[in-house]
Amino acid sequence: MMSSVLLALTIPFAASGVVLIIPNKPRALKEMLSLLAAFATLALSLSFYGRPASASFDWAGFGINLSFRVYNFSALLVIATSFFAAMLLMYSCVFMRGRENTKLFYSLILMSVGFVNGGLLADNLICLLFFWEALLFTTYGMIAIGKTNAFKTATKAFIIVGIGDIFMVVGAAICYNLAGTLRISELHIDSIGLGALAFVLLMIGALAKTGSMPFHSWIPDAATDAPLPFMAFAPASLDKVLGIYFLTRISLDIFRLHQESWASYTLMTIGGATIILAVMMALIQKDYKKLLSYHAISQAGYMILGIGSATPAGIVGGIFHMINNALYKSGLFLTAGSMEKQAGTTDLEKLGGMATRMPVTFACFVIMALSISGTPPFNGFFSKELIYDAAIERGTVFYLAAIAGSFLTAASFLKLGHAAFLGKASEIRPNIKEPPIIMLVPMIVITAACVLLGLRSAIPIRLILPVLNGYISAQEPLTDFAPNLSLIAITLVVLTCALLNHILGVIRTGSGLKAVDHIHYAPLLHSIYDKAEKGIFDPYNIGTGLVKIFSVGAAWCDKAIDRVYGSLIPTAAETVSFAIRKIHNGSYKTYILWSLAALFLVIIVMFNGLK
Amino acid sequence: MSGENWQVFMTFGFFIILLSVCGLYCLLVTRNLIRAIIGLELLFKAVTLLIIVVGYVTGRNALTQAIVITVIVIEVVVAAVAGGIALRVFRHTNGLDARELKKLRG
Amino acid sequence: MTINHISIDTALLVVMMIAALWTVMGRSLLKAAIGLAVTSAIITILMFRLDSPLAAVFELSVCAGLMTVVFVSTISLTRPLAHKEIVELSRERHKRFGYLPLLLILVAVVLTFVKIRNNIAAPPAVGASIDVRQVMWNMRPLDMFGQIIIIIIGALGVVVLFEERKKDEW
Amino acid sequence: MPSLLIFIPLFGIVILNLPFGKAMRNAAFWFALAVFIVQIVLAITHQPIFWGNEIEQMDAFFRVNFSVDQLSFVMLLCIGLVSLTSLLVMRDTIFDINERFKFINLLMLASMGMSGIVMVTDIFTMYIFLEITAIASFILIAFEKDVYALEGAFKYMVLSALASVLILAATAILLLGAGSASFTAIADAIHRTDNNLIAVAMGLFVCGLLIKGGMVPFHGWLPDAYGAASPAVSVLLAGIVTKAAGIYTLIRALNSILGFDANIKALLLALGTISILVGAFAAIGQKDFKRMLAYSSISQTGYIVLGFGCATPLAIAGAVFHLFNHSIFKSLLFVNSAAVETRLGSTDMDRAGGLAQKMPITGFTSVIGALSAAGIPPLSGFWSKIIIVVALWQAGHTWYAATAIMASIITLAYLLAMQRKVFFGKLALGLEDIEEARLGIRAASVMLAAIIIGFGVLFPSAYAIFIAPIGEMFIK
Repeated sequence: MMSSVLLALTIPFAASGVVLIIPNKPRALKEMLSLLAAFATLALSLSFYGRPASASFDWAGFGINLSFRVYNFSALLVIATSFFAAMLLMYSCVFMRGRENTKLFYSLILMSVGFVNGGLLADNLICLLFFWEALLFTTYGMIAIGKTNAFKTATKAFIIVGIGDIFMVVGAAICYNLAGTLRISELHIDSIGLGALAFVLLMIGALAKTGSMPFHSWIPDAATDAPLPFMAFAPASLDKVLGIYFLTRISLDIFRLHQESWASYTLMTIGGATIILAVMMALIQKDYKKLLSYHAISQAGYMILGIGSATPAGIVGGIFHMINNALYKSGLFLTAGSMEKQAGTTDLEKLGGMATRMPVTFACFVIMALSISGTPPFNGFFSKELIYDAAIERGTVFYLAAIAGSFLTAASFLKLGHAAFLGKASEIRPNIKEPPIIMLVPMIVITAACVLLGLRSAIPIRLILPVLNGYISAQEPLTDFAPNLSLIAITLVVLTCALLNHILGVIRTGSGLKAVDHIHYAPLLHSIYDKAEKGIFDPYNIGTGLVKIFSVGAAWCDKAIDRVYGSLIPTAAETVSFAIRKIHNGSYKTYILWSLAALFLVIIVMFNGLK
Repeated sequence: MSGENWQVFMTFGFFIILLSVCGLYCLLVTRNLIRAIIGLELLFKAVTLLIIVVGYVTGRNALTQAIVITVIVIEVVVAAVAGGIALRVFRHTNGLDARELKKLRG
Repeated sequence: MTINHISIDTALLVVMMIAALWTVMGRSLLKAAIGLAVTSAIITILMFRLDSPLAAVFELSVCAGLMTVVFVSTISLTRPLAHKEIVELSRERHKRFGYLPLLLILVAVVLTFVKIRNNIAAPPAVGASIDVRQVMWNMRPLDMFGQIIIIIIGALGVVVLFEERKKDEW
Repeated sequence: MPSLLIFIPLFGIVILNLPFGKAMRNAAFWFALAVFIVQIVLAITHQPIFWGNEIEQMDAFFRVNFSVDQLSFVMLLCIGLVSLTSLLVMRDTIFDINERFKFINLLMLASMGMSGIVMVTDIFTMYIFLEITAIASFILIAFEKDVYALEGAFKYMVLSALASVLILAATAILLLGAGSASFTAIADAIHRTDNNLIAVAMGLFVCGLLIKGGMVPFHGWLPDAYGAASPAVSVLLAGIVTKAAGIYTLIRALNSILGFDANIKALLLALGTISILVGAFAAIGQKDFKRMLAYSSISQTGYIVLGFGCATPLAIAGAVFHLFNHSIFKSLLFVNSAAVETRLGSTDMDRAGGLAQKMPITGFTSVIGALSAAGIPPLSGFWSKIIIVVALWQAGHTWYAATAIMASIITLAYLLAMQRKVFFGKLALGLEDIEEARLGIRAASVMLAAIIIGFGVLFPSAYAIFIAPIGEMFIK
C-alpha cells in the first residue's frame, strides 16, 4: 500500500515530464499519454477509498518527513481531483488544438494533479506546504500561457495567492512551536492566544486558495486572459478542493472549531459577504466567462459559510457543495469553452440564439444552471439546503445572505442563458454547430454526475459523514439529515421570484441581456455605474436603496483590493528600491564610512556586551 | 601579563589608534588616489607596529617578526598593484581625482 | 624596561605622529611619500627597541626604501598638476584637513577614559629562545610559499597594469 | 597530500612562465582545465589516498599542515566548478593569446588561494591566502582596463585593504592571549579569557570577513566590482571568491576559533536580514543585468549569514548547502549574462528582449538559474532556503524566518522581471541575426543547470552525502 500511495503523485509527475520532452508531432501522442496518465490516476485513486493507509519516508532529516496518509476524506477528494483532471484533459485535447504551448499546458495540468494529490494526502505540515506552494507555480505557468495580457494577470494571481501562502507558512511555524509536531493527524491546538493567531493565518492561506473575498480579484482577470480549461480546472475545481479540504482539516481536526467561537463567526461572515458581493458583481457581467468566474467566487462563500457554521449539517453541506460546485462550475466553464471554440467569442452582446445550433450544449447548460441555482432535484439543491439549515440554526442574517445569494444567482443565470442561447440568433460566424464529440463527452459526463448526485444525494452525504468522526462526539447519532420542509418552500418561492423578475425585465426591455438595464441606468445610480466601469452592477427593483449601498461597497472593495495588489505593493517596493539605489552614490568614501560606522557599532557592542 | 608590559602595550596601543585615525582620515578626505593609497599604508604601518608590540609583551618576538615580514611583503605588493590601478586611471581620465571614480552608482 | 625607556618610546611615538600628520597634511604628493618614509623609519627604530631587529631591517629596506621608490615612480609617471591648480587645491585642503589635529585630540581624550582589565595572559612560551629563521623556515613554511605566490601575483599585476598598449587612447 | 592542490598549480605556473615559446602558452589552458577537473573529481570522491593521512611524505616534505573536513570538501568542489566555469567563459571572451595566458595564470593563482583558505589551520596563514585571492581578484577585475573596471577594482582594493587591516589587528590582539596563531591555541585562549579587548578583537575579525564577503553595510564595493569586471571574472567573483574569502572563513572562524558568541550571533542575524532586504530591494530597479545579479548576490549571501547566526546544526547545514547552491546558480546566471554580453555587446536589460528565441540554451538555463535562486521546488535552491527557514523557526526566530520568506518573493519578482526583459517577450529591434552563445559558454551553462536540477531532484541522497555530515560537524 505504501508504494501505491506514492503512485498517486508519481504517475502524474512522470507523465508530466514525459509529455514535456516527447516531440511535438504526432499530436495525438502527447494527448493520449496525458489522458492515459489521468485515467490511470483515477483508477488508482478509486482503489484508495475505504482502505486507510499511511506512508512515511525520511526526507530532510531533522523531523521533516515526507509522510502521507490516506483516509476516507482525502481519498474521496483524490478521486474527485483525478476525475476532473481526466475530464478536462479530454476536453482540452480538442479545445487546445491549434494553440501554442499545448505541450507545456498538458504538462502543467498533470503536474498540478500531482501536487494537489500530494497536498491532499500529505500528513506533515511542511510537506503539505511544499505541495501547496508548488501549485502556485503551476497556476502561474498555466495563466501565463494565455493571451498577451496573461503575464500581468499571472503575476497578480501569484502575488495574491503567494501572500496568502506566506501567512500560512508563518501559521504552520506557530503550530510547530505550540504543538511540537508537524504531523497533521497529531496536531491539536486550542484557538486561544498564539493558537488563535495560528488559526487565523492558516485560515487566510486556505481562503486565499479557495478564492474567497478578499483574495479573489485575480480570478475574473484570469477568466479573460488564461486558457479556458485552466479556469475549469483550477479556480473552479482544484483550488476549491484543496482550499476547502485544508479549511476543513484546520477547523475540525487541528483547532476543533466550536459553535460559539469567534472563529466560527468570522468564517461565516466572510462566507456570507463573499456570497453577496461576488454574486452582485456576477449579475452585471456581460461576458460569459467573467460572469462564471464571479460565481466561482460566490459559491466558495457557501462552502465557507457551511464549514464555518460548525454544525454537522453545515460541514457536510459545505463539503458536498464543494464537490457539487466543482462539478457544475467546471461543466459551465466547459460550455463557455464550446461557445468560445465554435462561435469565436464569449461576449454576451454578440451571442444569442445558440440553443438551436448547439442543442446538447444548451441542455447541459440548463441542467447545470438549474443545479447551481439550487433547483430540485439537482445536486446543488441538496447541498444548499444543508447549508441553509445550518445557517438558520446559527443566525438569520447568514441565512438571509445565503438565500439572497441564491436569488441573485438564479437571476444572473437566467440572464446568461437568455442572452446566450435564446433570443435573436446572431450571425457572428456562419454555420455554428455543436463542438466535436470529444468535447461533448466530458460535458455530458459532468452533467450526468450532477443529475445523479441530485437523485441519489444520500450516497455522497453518507460518504462525507465519516469526516465528522472525532469532531462530533459519539453520543450524537450520525444519520442522514432530515429535510426541512419550510426552508425548501422558501427556496422554491425565491427561485420563482427570480424567474418572475427576469420575465418582468425581459418584457420591459425586450432582451434577455438588457433585462436589468432599467435599474442599471436609474437616475440615482447612473453616475456611480458610469464611474465604476460601464455597468458593473445590476441590482433589481426590490430594495434599491439597500442594494445601492452594497453595490458601491462591493465595487469599492473590489477596486481597493485590486489597488493594493496591483499598485500599492509594487509602488512601495519601487520607492524603497529607489531610495536604496540613491544612497549608493558611487564614492568609495561613502562605502568606507558605512563600514566604519558599522564597525564602530560592533566594537561598542562587543566591548560592553549585549545585556 | 606583568604591569610593566601592560603599560608598554597600552602606551603603544594609544598611539597606534591615533596613527590609524590619521590613516583613515587621509583615506576619507583626500581627493587624490595616490594619497588614498598612502592613507592605506599608514593603516598597515599601525597594524605592523601592533603586531611587533604584541610580540614584545608576550615574549614571542620570533613568531611576530616572521608574521611582520610576510605582512610587509603583502603590503608592498598591494601598494604596487594599487599604484598600477591609479596609473591606469590616470591614463584614462588624465587625472587622479577620486571624484572621477563615481561612474558606477545606484 | 624601566620608566625611562617608556618615556623614550613615548617621545618616539610622538615624533611618529608628527611625521604621519605631515604626511597627511603636506601639500605635495612627493612630500607625502617622503613623509611616509620618515614615519616608516621611526617605526623601524621602535621595532628595534622592541627586540625585533629582523623585522626592523625589513621595514627599513622594504617600507622606507622600496615603497618610496614605488610611490615616487608612480607619482612621476602621472602628470604633475599645474601650479595654479595646486594653489587652489591647497586653499581647499586647509579646510578639509584642518580638522585632523582636532579629531586626533578628541580621540586621545576619549581613549583616556577607556579602561581595559589586565587579565590577558598568553601561555608561557615552550622553547625560550627560538630564532626567527627557525620559525620562518621550520614552523611556518607555508607562509614562505604564500610570499612566493604573492610575489608572483605582484609581478603579474605589474605586467598587466603597467604595460602600455596601443589600444589605450590617451 | 592536500598540499599538492597548491603546489602542482604553483610549479605548473612557474614552468609555464619559463621562456619556452608559444607551445607553453597554448598548453596553459589545458593544464588549468586538467587541474580544475582533478580538483572536482577529488572533492566528489573524497579519495582517501589523496586526502588521507597515510601518505604524509608530501606534506611532511613541504612541512605544511593542512586539514580537510566535510566543509572543506564542499568548498573545494565549488572552487573547482566555478573556476572551471570561469575558464570556459574566458575561452569565449578573451582571444588574444598573451592576454589569455596572463588571465589563466591569475585565475589559477586565485583558485589556489581559495583552495588554501579552505584547508589551512592557522589564522595568519589563512590571512595570507585571503590576500592572495584578493590581490589576484583585483588584478583580474582591472584586466579589462576600461575605466569602469578600474573603478570597480580600486573600490574593491580599498575596502579589501581595510578588511586586511581589521583582520590583522584582530589577529594581533588574539595573539596577545594565545601566543600562537593556530586555530586551536586561539580558540583555547578565547575560551580561557574573559576580556573586553579579546571580545573587540572578535568583532574586528568578523567585520573584516564581512567586508570580504560583501554583507550590508560593508557591501559598497561589491556591485561595482561584479558589474564592471569582464564576464569570466564576474563568474569567478560572484560564484566563489567572496564566498570563500568572506563566508567560508566566517563559518570556519565561528566554529574553530571564535565560538558561537551570543553577541556575534545577534550581529549575524541582524546583518543577514538587512543584507537580504537591501540586496533584494536594490536589485528590483536595476537596469544592468550584471549589477542586478550582484545585488541579488548580496541578498542570497544574507540567507547564508542568517543561517550562521541561527547556529543550530540544521541551520548551518542549510547555510552551507545554500552556499553551494548559490555558487552554482549565481555562476549560471553570470554565465548567461556573459552569453548576452558577448552577443549583444552590453548587459543593458533595456536593449535586450526576446533573446530566448535566438538563444534557446541560454534562455532555458537562465530560467533554471533564476528559479533556483528564487527558491522554487524542486530545484536545489529551494531545499537550502527551506532548511534555513525551518531551522530559524525551530530556533524561535520567527520574524527572521518570515522576512526570509518575504524576501524570497521579491527575489522572484526581480528575477522574473529580468527574464521578461531579456529572454522573453518580443524580440528587440536589431537583434534578428543574433546567434546562440559559443561552445564554452554553452557547455558551462548546461553543466551548471544539470547540477541544479540533479541536486534538486536527488536531494535526499545529496543531503545525506554532503550536507548532513556538515550539520554533524557542528553538534557539540
